[in-house]
Amino acid sequence: MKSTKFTPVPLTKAETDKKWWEIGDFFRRNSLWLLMYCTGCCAIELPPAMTSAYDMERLGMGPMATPRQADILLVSGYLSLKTLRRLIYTYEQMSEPRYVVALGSCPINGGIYHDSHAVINQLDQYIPVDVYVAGCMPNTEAVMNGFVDLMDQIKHKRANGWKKYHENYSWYKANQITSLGEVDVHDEFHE
Amino acid sequence: MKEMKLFLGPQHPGMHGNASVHMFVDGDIIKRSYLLPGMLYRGFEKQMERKLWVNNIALIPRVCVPEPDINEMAFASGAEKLLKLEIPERAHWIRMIILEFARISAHLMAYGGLGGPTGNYTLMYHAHADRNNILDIFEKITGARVYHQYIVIGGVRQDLPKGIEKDMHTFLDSLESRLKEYRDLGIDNASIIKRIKDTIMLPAEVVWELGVTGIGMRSAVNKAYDIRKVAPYARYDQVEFEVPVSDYSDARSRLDIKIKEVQQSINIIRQCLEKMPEGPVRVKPARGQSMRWTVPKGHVYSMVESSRGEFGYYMVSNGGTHPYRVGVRGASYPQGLLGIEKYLPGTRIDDAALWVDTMGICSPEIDR
Amino acid sequence: MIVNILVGIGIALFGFALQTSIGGINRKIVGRLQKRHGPRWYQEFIDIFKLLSKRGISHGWIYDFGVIMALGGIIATAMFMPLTVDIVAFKQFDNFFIFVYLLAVGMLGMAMSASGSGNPWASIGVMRALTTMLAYEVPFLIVALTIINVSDSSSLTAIQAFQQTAGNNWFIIALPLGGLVGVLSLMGMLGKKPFETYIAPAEIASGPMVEYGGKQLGMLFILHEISVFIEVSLFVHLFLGGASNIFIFLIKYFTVYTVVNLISNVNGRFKIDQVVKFFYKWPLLLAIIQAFIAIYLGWVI
Amino acid sequence: MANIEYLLLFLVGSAVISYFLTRLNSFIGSIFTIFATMFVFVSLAAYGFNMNLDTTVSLLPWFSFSQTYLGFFFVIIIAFIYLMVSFFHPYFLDKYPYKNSYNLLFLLSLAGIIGAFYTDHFLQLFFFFEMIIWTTMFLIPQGKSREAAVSYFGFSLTGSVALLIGIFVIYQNVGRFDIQAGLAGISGTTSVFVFVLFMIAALAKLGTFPLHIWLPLAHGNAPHPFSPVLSGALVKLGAFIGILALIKINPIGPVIGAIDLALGQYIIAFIGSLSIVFGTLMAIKEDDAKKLLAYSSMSHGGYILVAFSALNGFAFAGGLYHILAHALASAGAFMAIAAVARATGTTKMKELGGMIHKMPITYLAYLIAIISMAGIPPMGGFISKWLIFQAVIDRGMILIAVAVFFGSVGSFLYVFRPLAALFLGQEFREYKHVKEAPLLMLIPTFIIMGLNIYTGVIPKQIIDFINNIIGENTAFAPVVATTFTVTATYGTLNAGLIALIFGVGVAIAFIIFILMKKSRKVELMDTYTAANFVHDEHLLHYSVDFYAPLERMYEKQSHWMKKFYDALAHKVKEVGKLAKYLFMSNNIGVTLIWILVIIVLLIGVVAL
Repeated sequence: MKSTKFTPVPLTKAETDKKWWEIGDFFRRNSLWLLMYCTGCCAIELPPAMTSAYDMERLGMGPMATPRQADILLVSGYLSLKTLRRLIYTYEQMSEPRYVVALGSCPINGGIYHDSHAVINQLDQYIPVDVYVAGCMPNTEAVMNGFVDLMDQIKHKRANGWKKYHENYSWYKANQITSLGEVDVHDEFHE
Repeated sequence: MKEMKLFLGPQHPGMHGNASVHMFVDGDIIKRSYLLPGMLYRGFEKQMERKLWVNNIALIPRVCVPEPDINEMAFASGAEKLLKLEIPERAHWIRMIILEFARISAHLMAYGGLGGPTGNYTLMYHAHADRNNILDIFEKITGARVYHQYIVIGGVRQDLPKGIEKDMHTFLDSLESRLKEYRDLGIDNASIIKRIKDTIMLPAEVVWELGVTGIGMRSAVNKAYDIRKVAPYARYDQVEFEVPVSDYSDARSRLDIKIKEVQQSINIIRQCLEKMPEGPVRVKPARGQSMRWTVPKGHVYSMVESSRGEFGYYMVSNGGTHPYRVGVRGASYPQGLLGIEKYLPGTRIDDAALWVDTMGICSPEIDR
Repeated sequence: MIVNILVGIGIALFGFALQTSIGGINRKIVGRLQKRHGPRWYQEFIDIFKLLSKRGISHGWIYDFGVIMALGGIIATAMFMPLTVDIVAFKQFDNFFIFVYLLAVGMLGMAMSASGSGNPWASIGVMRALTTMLAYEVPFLIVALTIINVSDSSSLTAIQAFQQTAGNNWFIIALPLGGLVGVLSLMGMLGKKPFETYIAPAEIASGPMVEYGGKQLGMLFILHEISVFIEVSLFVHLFLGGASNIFIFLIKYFTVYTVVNLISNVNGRFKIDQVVKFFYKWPLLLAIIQAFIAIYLGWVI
Repeated sequence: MANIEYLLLFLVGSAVISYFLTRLNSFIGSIFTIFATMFVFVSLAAYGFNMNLDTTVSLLPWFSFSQTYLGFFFVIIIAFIYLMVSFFHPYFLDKYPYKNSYNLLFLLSLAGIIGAFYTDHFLQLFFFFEMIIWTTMFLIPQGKSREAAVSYFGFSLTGSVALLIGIFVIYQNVGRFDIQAGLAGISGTTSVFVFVLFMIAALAKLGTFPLHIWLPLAHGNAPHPFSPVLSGALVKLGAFIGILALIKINPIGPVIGAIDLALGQYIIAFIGSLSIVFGTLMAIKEDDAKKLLAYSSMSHGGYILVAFSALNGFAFAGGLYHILAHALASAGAFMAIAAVARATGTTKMKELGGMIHKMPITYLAYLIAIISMAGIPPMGGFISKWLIFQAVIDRGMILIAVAVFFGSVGSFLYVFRPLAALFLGQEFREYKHVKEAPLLMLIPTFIIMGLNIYTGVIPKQIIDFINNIIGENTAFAPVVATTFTVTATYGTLNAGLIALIFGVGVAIAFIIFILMKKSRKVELMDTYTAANFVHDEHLLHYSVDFYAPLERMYEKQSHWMKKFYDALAHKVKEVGKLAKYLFMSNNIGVTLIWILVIIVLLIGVVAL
């Protein structure tokens, strides 16, 4: 005779972790904290997004002071080599999971500085980017839309840039070293 | 003596823009400091040599982000001088309106920026809300919020849209009525006065030594040195306005002058709207194949008054389709790059962010 | 005993939930002040749980141990806190000094952990936090001395009961100068704006919290919410006559926190020495005058 | 049956033995010292608690002893500190120039202390006092500076002279040298005079406000293992004299109506509060960890004075409890600093950093000590401060309350400084080789850690003993205490409950911590630097001028004070120069001869 007793299906540890992760995703996408690193011009469209005009806090977003606290690394505009070195350093300091949102045309293909000798053209050669917001400069609406897109990606588990960074670490590292050389910190300018 | 090193920027909430102030600190007093520039370097002046004169109009606003229109104005008026081009009367007035709006927007941003270092975020939120209205007006006029590329060689890109005067008047009236509120929240706020009064002093010697212009200079040496007065461009000689000065340059007096200049800008825009004639707004600069027209041989230094001081372009043409050499005098270069080493030592780390804020340092302008 | 401890844990949990929601509501209210909508009222819960779910970094054992000690100290403090005259975990042991000094354990744990991260901004933040504490505690303790002397007990429930007895006023009315000092000290304790020197993002990059992320920061947020709960309830019990039932407590709590928060949001922040000068000028003088009037002359309204 | 005179003779004898043993091998000599001290401590503890120590045997002619609860309270604390410190000797002695005599002087000073607290005769009290002063005076300069010893001697001399004059005044009036009878016998203006003289002696020994110059000098420059003794034990002699003066003499004077306290007591309380404030402020400024703790001793001396001058049962109990708690806390802190100093060779905070990663147990010892010192539960300092607060509030001493609260919060500031600058922060590369202190040094560290917690959790036994003292010396009502609680005017403090709840809180926090994702371990140098790269950990360590903004506020105001003290110090130095001329030579034999001469002379005086 078939037992009518309810037997809970034991979950493996991986499955439990997955469940917890999904719950965590809800919190993570509703509380995205930005790291304000004004790498370039597009930072100027962030104050309207943060302050009264567009009020990013509605979505649970806010600026944070240090990379440790932040969820999103916001690349606002073109990246000179000197900045890129610092950007990677900052990215590696952030807590996981971490997302990268790149504003403007410059991180995508160099934008208006595509032929400059001091500016990199493609950011995703160096660190994984989850959301690009194109435009020079992107409107505040576009910026906000980028964040909403990121939330959507987190919801559908597509914001996996930080995992990619772990998986393809050697590739990213090789690209970084090709462009920047080894960071050898021995004096205060360390270039 | 054992020292500690602190960094203000590039990734620091107290630093606007991508530059780093390195501070050697004893206790909490800054002993030595210098600005580490170069993080925004993108070979700007070199790039300009590679672009057509007309293409450069698209590039130059990016020299300074908070107030891009002065670049267009300086570049366009310089090119016009080289071309010996007379632009239509109406274009002059429209340019003035644009420039003054840009000045108000930059001042509001800088004044609201006071909210950051002092922690009064309400002030910042209000200032940015008002600034956003200006950006909306810009969007209506030019189609873009920040980089307008509106002031072009030969006038302005297009005429003002219909009915924009009404929007402008509405905005100006509301802003003027709220200036007192800004004072109350900012420089007249008892808790903020403690932070900004009689501190963060800019001595007159530093002004003379470094060649600081703009509000930094006018507040320190009581000298109404304003390009709009001493070498008027556009039609600034036909409008009435005052240049507020003071001889005591603490942070408060500098911010006070900022607010007064906002008031003056409002007056200027009103006069412009009143006196502006009808007519065409643009002439063709020169003859040439498509846009590859040439500019006669020569060199010119064209300067405008930005919200941070004298902003100039030194342009050399060898008669070709591209500029031969363009040099930019960034307004915040003296007080930013050089000044950090002069005036920051001796102050406290509490004040470092306020220094950067009230001196109006715009880092892309330093690096280029 | 077990029951008492459970009640205490319940109070701590309640305090956490209460302050986290009221903090969220206040963010909305402040949002209106700043011409915007503000976040959802439960935003702070989301923030905290998100932080707990993240994978942070650790700078060595003291970095973790300090956070645990800090949160433990604060939870312990909250467990002693009475909500009303009746709802209290350890009747007659809710001594005023326990709150002042057990709070310090939390402060010490946090300071240790922050300094242990080896970041100079964090150490500066800790320095400022401790200096601010030196500033606001002395006037506050003098007023507390007056209250204890007048009400003849240092137990918070007894002080509440004293104020609720017919014929006695709330201490904010009975000791008006002391009440003023109490409000100022409360703002110092909560780190509200003129005295918010130790977070100061634009100056020292959020001070002690500079190195925290992930669960450690989440725990510090919990710590912050509970300590705000402790400080505001302390004010309610000492000055506003406590509460005879939970609704009155909620109303008083909400009012105090909102008023303080609104004052905070139209002010800038002082420098750290200005904070010390401020507290050792008028509030200390007023507190001493109040104590003289109340204790020696017996003029208590 | 243990006898006090046996103990004294034993100590003097073992002092001589240890001299020769140390001469052979400093390690063996130090181990011998440990056992000698341990023997004395165990005998005292075994017989003293119930007043079973035999004082009747008269081996030493002219010396008479009696035992009191008050004396035993002091003696057991001090002997304990001596025992704890003696564990440090094997590792430190080799560094000192006259290591042979170190153990000798150490044991002799212990003998002096036991004698001083067990005697019932004023001149013997003075004799033992001098014995302590002289022996310790030669111990101090073994550290770094002779100037410190001179200063210590100068101030002690002031105290001794005042004490001696006071004793003679009593003798003149009462005709007896007996302590109890003598103090009871005086009255009127004489009592005021004696009160003032005794208080000068107490203040000088306690190192409180006007007579505190020697304290940071001596504490800061004394040999590292001797600083705990100085701060934890020896300054408590001042508290003993203070109790004699404040409680026993109690001169009739104008009574301040509002707080119902005699003017004399109020003035002493005021001096105590000045001492608290001044000590706190100076400690906040200080850069040397040992000097910082010395100033903290000064501030705690102020608490003790306030407690005893409040003339209140709770305050009296609080003061005695504070003596115990501070002795433990201060000894613990000094011993931790000594362990660090042994490993690194410095106590300057600006030269140190990140020691926690090398010396975690020492760090814990320091942490627990400072928690007690700052008066935070669940350590002993909280209970004593709480009792003192009760009395201050009860009396309504507002101005003194300001100082008491200020010192209480301020202590938090200054004790945190060594914690942050010395133990926490960046790890310096020059100390990479440093190791944790050896096991023998960790034993006392653990014991003191345990006792610091014990005094803060289970106050019953201590309060009971203090109640004995209260009953013996005063008419105050005893303090009510159960196993875990202490009850005072304004409520009950449940120390055990606080500790329990604190444990519960930490457990909850730990569960939250352990449930969540594991952290990624990173280097100390991988820290937020506003996205700049750093290469030198020294530049990232915030230790110099830690409280710079606060210090700047009273830097100018304390200037005139500094000048005054400089002038005073100059005068003291002149006195000291004379002493130096007479007594200080490089030959230790000369010193010993002088000591012997003085002892013989004093014995002669006593015999008369």
